[in-house]
Amino acid sequence: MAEPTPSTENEPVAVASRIPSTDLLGVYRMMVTSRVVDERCLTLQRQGRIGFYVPMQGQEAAQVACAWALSPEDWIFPAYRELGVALTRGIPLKLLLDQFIGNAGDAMKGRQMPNHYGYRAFRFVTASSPVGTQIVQAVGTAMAARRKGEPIVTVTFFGDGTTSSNDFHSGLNFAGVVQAPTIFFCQNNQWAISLPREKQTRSETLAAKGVAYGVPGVVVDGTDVHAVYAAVVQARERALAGGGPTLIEAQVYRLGPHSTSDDPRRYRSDAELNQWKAKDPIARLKSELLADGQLTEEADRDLWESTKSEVSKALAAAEAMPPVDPRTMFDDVFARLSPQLEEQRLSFEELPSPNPVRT
Amino acid sequence: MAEPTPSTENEPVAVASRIPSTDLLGVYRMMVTSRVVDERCLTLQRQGRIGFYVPMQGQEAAQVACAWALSPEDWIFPAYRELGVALTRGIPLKLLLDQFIGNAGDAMKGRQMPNHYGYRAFRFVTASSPVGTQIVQAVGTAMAARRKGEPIVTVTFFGDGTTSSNDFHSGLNFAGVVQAPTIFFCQNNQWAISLPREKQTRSETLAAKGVAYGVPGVVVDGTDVHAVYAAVVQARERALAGGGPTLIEAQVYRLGPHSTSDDPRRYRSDAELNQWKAKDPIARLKSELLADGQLTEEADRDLWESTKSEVSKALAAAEAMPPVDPRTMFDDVFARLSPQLEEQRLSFEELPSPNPVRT
Amino acid sequence: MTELTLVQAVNRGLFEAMRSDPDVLVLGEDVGVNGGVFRATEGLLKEFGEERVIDTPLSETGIVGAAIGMALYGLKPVAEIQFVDFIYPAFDQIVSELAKFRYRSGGQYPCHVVIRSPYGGGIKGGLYHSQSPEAYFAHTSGLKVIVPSNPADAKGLLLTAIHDEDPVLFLEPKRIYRAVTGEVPDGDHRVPFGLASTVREGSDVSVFAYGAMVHVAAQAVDALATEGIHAELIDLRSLVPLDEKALLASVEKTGRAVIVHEAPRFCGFGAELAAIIAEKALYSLKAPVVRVTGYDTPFPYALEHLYLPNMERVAHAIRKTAQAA
Amino acid sequence: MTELTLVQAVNRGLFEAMRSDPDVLVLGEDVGVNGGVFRATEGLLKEFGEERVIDTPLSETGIVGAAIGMALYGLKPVAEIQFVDFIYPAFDQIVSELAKFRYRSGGQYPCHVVIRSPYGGGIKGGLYHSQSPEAYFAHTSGLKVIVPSNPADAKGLLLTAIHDEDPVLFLEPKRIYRAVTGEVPDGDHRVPFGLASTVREGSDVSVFAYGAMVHVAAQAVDALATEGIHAELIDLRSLVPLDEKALLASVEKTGRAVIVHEAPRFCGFGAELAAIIAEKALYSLKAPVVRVTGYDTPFPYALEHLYLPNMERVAHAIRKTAQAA
Ligand SMILES: Cc1ncc(C[n+]2csc(CCOP(=O)(O)OP(=O)(O)O)c2C)c(N)n1
Ligand SMILES: Cc1ncc(C[n+]2csc(CCOP(=O)(O)OP(=O)(O)O)c2C)c(N)n1
Ligand SMILES: [Mg+2]
Ligand SMILES: [Mg+2]
Repeated sequence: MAEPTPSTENEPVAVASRIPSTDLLGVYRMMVTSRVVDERCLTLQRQGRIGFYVPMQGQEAAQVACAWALSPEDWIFPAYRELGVALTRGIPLKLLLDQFIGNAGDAMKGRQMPNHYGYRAFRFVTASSPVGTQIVQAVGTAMAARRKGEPIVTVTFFGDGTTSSNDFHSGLNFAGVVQAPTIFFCQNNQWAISLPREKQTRSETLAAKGVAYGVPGVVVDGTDVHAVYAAVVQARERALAGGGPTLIEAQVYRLGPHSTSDDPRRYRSDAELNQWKAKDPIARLKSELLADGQLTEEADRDLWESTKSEVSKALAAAEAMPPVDPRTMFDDVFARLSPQLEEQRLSFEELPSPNPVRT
Repeated sequence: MAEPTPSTENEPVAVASRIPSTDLLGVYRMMVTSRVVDERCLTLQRQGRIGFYVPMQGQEAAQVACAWALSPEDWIFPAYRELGVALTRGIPLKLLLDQFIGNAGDAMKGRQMPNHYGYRAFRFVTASSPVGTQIVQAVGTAMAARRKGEPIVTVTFFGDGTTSSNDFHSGLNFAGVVQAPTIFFCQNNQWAISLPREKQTRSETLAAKGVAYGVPGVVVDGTDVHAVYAAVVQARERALAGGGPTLIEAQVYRLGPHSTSDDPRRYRSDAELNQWKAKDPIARLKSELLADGQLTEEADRDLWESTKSEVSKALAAAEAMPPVDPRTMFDDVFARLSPQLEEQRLSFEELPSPNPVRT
Repeated sequence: MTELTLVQAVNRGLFEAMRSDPDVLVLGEDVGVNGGVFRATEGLLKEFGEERVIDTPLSETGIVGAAIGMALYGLKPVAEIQFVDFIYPAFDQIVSELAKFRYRSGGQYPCHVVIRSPYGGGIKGGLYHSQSPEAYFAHTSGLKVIVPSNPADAKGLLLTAIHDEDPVLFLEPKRIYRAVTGEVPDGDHRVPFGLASTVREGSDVSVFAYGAMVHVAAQAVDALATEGIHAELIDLRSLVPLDEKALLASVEKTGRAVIVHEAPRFCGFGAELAAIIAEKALYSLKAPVVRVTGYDTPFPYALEHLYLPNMERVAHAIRKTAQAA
Repeated sequence: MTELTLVQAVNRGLFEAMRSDPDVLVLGEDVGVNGGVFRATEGLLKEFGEERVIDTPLSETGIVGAAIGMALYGLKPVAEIQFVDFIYPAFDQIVSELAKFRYRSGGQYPCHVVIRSPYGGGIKGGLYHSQSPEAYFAHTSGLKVIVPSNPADAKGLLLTAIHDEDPVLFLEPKRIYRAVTGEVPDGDHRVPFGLASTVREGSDVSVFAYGAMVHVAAQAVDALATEGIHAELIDLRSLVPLDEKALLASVEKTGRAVIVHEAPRFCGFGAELAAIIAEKALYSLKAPVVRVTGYDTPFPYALEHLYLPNMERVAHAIRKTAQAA
């Protein structure tokens, strides 16, 4: 496995776009929250309290710093692993937990697996499972926003494996041709389930794929919040100035399993894992904060504790929600129930046991 | 429109791989044959003697020189515009005309539009219409040949527009990863129907797209038989030596319409056309042959005349063929007729008017 | 009212929608300067400019994917797929994304894209310029599937599609793009979805068709009238939502049903019609439900006149059905 | 004979084929070192090496496209699509290429690829890990579509698929990958295509199912036997080619038909079965043909137990059908 390249390519990082010192603690808090939620959810899944989970440990710096650099007006097109982005966007934890449970509070109405969420009010588009589809959609939205004269960018998140998808190809190509104000944020976490980065593509870096589309590519150390932030700020400014899209490759590592269905020991070594654990982005930012006096060990402990109890509180609230109403199953296929669906709903309601146990 | 770049990129053309002087007249003959067939078919289409036609004028040098550089054992995955490749491969003209007519002699059994042909004996794979699909198939065949220990390459042909297809992306990426012995031969004829090259992609050259896959890219002047030949020979040698795939961009121009359904005056200027007509690849090679004494004006006239009468003879033979047998319609869906198709064929044969006129 | 061909009616519908609503835009291959390979978008670029009439790179994935993104933001994109045979690179975006966006987001992200595409045989297009894949899309929950058979419906259904709130696949029978003309209302003419239209009234057999097959079936029905067989011909127009009422009412009246479409029979759209009849009108049936369709083979070039249901085949089936015990 | 789960039976089938024929190879996402996300390819890499067990980049277009190229050259690739929900990026290669290669080349280029893929609901997979898209492929002329419901058939049909000459889509009901075990013949066990199997004999109603629904239907049939309703349960196994004879013979015997599948109803595979019955066994029918299926919505996560046909729903439908006048 390649180690993360700490330098950027093509684009020098302007020192001016380091994360403002006064923001740093906020960034750190978001990263800690992500980690705490992530760990709790892994436990919840083991306990059968949620059905499935996709952890993101190791990717906190990349996600939080990227989201931090955006305006709340910017549209986000996530994949399924963007907890840090969601939290930084301000999506309430309780809402996310409702989704993981699939209860009556779930904005997705219990229709999707955990981690496949979206919230229109937060300009965070509902994720699907097929990888990559969001990439070209983000380009369409950017074109629409520009046509409407609204000065925003769209940002789409995806992994190293997803650069092989059809939608990566069409998305980058369309964006290059129309100079769409889109940021392509690739979290190269070195693995696509069991496939290592170097078997995914022979391209030297993933950022280099931008060449094929006339789209500038940047490699950043995704464990370094400043580098990520700077790259995103710069890409955003370029996009808003009419300079077109940017492809950012944030080099990170997925510290956990691909999902709760995955056992990474089948395909990667402890040595590799430990090497990257030593670069834990949370530890890295903590050192910086300790060094410049914004944080003490004690304040840090408090932060983790208070975050944990916040999560517990949100979880209790989410678990107290009623289950999703079965009759909603027929809604939202179309704007209005079609005659055919109306008939199906009726037959459903008239079934002898309206809520039979699972067979 | 960009003018053709006469130089190659990345790869210097070894002088050793110029087309042998003794082959040149053969190459020229193939180019002339292509032109004569092409022009005749345009006429046949206007006369209603064939239903449709895709001309290739302007691309003769690229096609013939490329095919000339291959071994007959190499597998060819064409698109629909590869007449010069087909003829150079040795596919008899009469067979091609049978296909254009869709008669009983057509190896495709009258199932495909003109120009969508293939001949297993010539290792020339039957083309389909959806652009690009052949690209990744060629990679699979190359992998298979290597696995079987057979020292051949696969060569796939496609246009500038087709670099935007999903299959280009997956084909180049797979080939890079597995180092498949495949040559990706892109004829950049500057237009994808009405879309000019520069609106197709912001990539500086099409060859540059190889960077995204770790595949070497080469730009050649596709009106120069030597440059094309050299690039293909070199790519072929590399592939056979285990050095993996090459993407070749041959810069050419489609002198005629996209197809007989197209009117290029709707979208491009006479000035552009005339500029490229002045670089007609046939005229270019003719000058060279005249200059070095291999050809005289008189011999040239004879060549055109004899080619025309050859074409007329083949055409007469093809037009004398009976129509395709309607009962063959049900064959080759599966290796053997399924019960369901057997029943359908029976009901077809029992129809009151077995060969009704078209409604 | 203006006398137009079907493709002209589509063109007028696009003009009408784009003039009245600045959020409507058109994108696809060759739709701009070339006016579409069938000229359905002719003149749009000149009037509405490059921002609203977008010539895209050669990628159906990109066309539909970008259209989805535009729709999420509130535009009303009308995407053209040059031939429906080339819709498959966009299949994932259509089936996984477009059809499911509203549902998967709990109603937060409606995604109203219209996909227009010429479909069907009869123009000597062979395997890859003749297909009728409507069943794939009709089976995809969340999509509406519309097929006009005449110029007035083409314009009226297209305008309804563009102003609908759901994704619509709008299949245009290219064989009758120019072969069929008719009076088309000017202005914002709308034909509602979910309503079949009765092309011929009759009492002996019900014939269901859509697209170009309506004309073939009409010929057959008219020919049989001279034999004393009076078939009712219903043009479905809207496959999803389907006008089940019209379907069942006609079968209840005649007790006999013949279904005509170009697509292969097996699991084709006709299967659903037959299944609905077998489920809901069984006791009215006096004869087996018969399907006259393309054969279960790919679409052949030289033999398309034999592959496609033609007047004789349809008439034969109606006659047999009318005479069945 | 060995007692195996369904997924183990698939695995044994792959071992058997690869041992006996060096042209057989496996490719897909995570099929190598990881042994497949469901472990269907476990152990293959170790025995057969990287040339025959190929971990591919994340592109279904690439997987199927490359497999086609291999098949053209004479290999027998078995491609895995990780979940059938992710088959759509390969749809163009499957529908335009794989299914049509033999036909379009006039028989010159047979193209024998087996595509294996887990499908169906019941594992809390939500919208995108639960779909049953068999109707799309059954409607595609040139493809065979096979769905085993038990370990012995899984191995036997898979071996038939790998040694067939045509492209085969092999759908594995993942819900019963481990939930169902059974005795599986060792060695080169083959189950022929085109033959349905009778799971329960009965005379009152015919029930047709495939995949995981065979087990749900069997529960319903068994429960109803205690009420004195004797249903016949037929496992279709092979959707294309379909065992029409078995279908019609059973309906002719019972005069009543209930069709069960997980996919949405509209234009689902059940429609074709109903249509065949309405066309060819109409005069035997004593009751409407009933379909018990997924609803015409995308597949819901939290409500999958209500979306999927369950024992109660199937029993209800059989009972009603048995009692219909
Ligand atoms: C089209 C498609 N194919 C296969 C899958 C199954 N799958 C889910 S995630 C994944 C790997 C994705 O890797 P990457 O893009 O690197 O993202 P990461 O999971 O590492 O964040 C695969 C193969 C899928 N979701 N979609
Ligand atoms: C998937 C697909 N979409 C659209 C088309 C319609 N079409 C046929 S050729 C063509 C342009 C191809 O351009 P290019 O690749 O440059 O090849 P050229 O025709 O110039 O040789 C298009 C859009 C098609 N055949 N396949
Ligand atoms: Mg990854
Ligand atoms: Mg071109």
